[in-house]
Amino acid sequence: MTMAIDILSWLMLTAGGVFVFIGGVGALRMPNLYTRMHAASLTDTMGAVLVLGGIMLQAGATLATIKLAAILLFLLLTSPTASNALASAAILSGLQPDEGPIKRGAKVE
Amino acid sequence: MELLGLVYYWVFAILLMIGFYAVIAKPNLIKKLIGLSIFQAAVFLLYITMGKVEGGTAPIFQDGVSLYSNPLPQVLILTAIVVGISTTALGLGIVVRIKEEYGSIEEHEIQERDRQ
Amino acid sequence: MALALVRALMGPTIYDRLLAANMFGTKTVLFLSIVAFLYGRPDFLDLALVYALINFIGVIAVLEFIRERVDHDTAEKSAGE
Amino acid sequence: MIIIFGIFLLTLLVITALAIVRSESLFAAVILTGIFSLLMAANFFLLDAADVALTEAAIGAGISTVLFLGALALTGEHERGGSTNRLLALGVVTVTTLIVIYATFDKPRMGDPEAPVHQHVGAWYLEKTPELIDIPNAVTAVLGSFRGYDTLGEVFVVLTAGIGVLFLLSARNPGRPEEFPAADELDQGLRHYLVPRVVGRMLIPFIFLFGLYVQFHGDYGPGGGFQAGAIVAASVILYALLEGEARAFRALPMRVLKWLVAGGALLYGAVGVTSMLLGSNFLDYSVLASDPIVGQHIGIILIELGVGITVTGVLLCVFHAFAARGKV
Repeated sequence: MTMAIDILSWLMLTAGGVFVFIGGVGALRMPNLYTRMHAASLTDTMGAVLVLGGIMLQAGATLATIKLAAILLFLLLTSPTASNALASAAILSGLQPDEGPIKRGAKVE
Repeated sequence: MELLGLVYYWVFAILLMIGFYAVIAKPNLIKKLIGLSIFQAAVFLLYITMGKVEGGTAPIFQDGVSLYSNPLPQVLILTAIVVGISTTALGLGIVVRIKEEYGSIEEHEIQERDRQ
Repeated sequence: MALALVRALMGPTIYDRLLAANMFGTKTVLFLSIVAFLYGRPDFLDLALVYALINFIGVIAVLEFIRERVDHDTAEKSAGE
Repeated sequence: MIIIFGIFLLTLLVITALAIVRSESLFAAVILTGIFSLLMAANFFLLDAADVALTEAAIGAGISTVLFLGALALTGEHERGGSTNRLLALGVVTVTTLIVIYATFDKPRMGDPEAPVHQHVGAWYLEKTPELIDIPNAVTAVLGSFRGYDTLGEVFVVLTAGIGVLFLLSARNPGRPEEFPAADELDQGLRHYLVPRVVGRMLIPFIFLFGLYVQFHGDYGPGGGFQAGAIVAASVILYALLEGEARAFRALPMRVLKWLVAGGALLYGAVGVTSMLLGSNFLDYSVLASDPIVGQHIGIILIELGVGITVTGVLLCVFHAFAARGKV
């Protein structure tokens, strides 16, 4: 039983790591801000769930698990909200979403 | 391994000097303040590095652990961080006032206005 | 994490940097939780909790800052016209 | 394992610092400072300094960004280049770096238990804390009791800085709530942005509660007055950002804030004077109760409370001073 939980938790940790990595690649390679944001925030959320879930399985039923659950809850609340705030800030300052691919290094002010 | 133990000190030196460079070479006052806070952070890093004991853990007593890192540098730096932010705020306050009086926060423009 | 930093350094616009900062925050939370476990001191999860809460404030502050700037600009334009 | 993490973080730290100095836009520099602070805190954590990492997290990522942005809004966000003696500065910096690095070869290896730092009072504090004060967090014990004088001094530095900012920035405009017309209030803050507002309102009580937890749990885990003050201040700043200055002032008027600033420091001093009146030295808490260890506990909780109140008050005053200045 402990073996199974161990394997499961390591699987989750690894999967979380992969997600975070994919998010990083996405944030680097996507053509403009809004697609980059999409890549970053989605994978971030999934990665966070998997990694924290993996640690939770390792921790077992202790106070630490409750704290981890709280962290997860707050992350799930704040991270999309921050993305939303960021997107509205970008739109407010006149960065158009449907401009198509912008040239890398071009200043959009 | 012997050299590996010194890496932290080298990073401290490099960060210290990056901050120092910003303070002496950048004409913008806010940039100078940012440089100053990097300088501060470097000093914090030095102190905390000195407090670390190999194989030790954070100085919060726990059953079954006998080796702890040195709490004294941590206490000093903990207070220094808060003091640092308040002094930075004071500096920013002065910069804002300078902007209002001189219309600029660039060093040479301020000096020019002073000469007039 | 390194990839996020690269985006932060090269990102063409300010918002890319901001996005990177946000990603960085999440990653730091995960990093801290993992290290806390490697150290075997789960009581330090408090730290990660603070991060999860505080990092949010920075982004909100930026939104407010930009909103104020836009307001200011439009006010100046209408005054100029 | 840990040292690989450490070197990775340090590399990122140096890269970020270089980027901060090189970036032309001050706005970008401030955001990078936020990242820098996160990295710094992760480093502190790796180096066993949980309390320090907590402080850096509470201060660096949130409040310092807010303060810098507040100042940027008042001064303009692009630096005009043209530094004068760039080569000279670079030369000076390079030479100094080399000297400092040369000096590090004399330093004891990192983590060396035989290093001189660990031979004197540090070891004594670790040894005596369970016996004399009997709380698990040695950092809090040293901060509150053994080096209470230092901490008192730091609190007064924070207090002085707060007073200084108020003097500088409220000269013409004492940000009183009456100055905001009632009709204007609906436009303030981020009231039109529904998602951040709803979620933010949901989070504020939790941040506040967590601040209190850090305040009173400081004896047992990482935490204490300095961190708690910053976290509580952050929650009120979040409220002010979301709902506008006027509402924040209605919830916590400037008058109350000024009392908080002074009251915290006074509470700290009063504990010291009380112990003096009870026939002991200034800030010697052992006499506050019949059992010296209980006395120490009471003393530490009280002075941490004083520290927390002052830090909250000062940070909020500074924030409001910058924000009110922008409205004129």
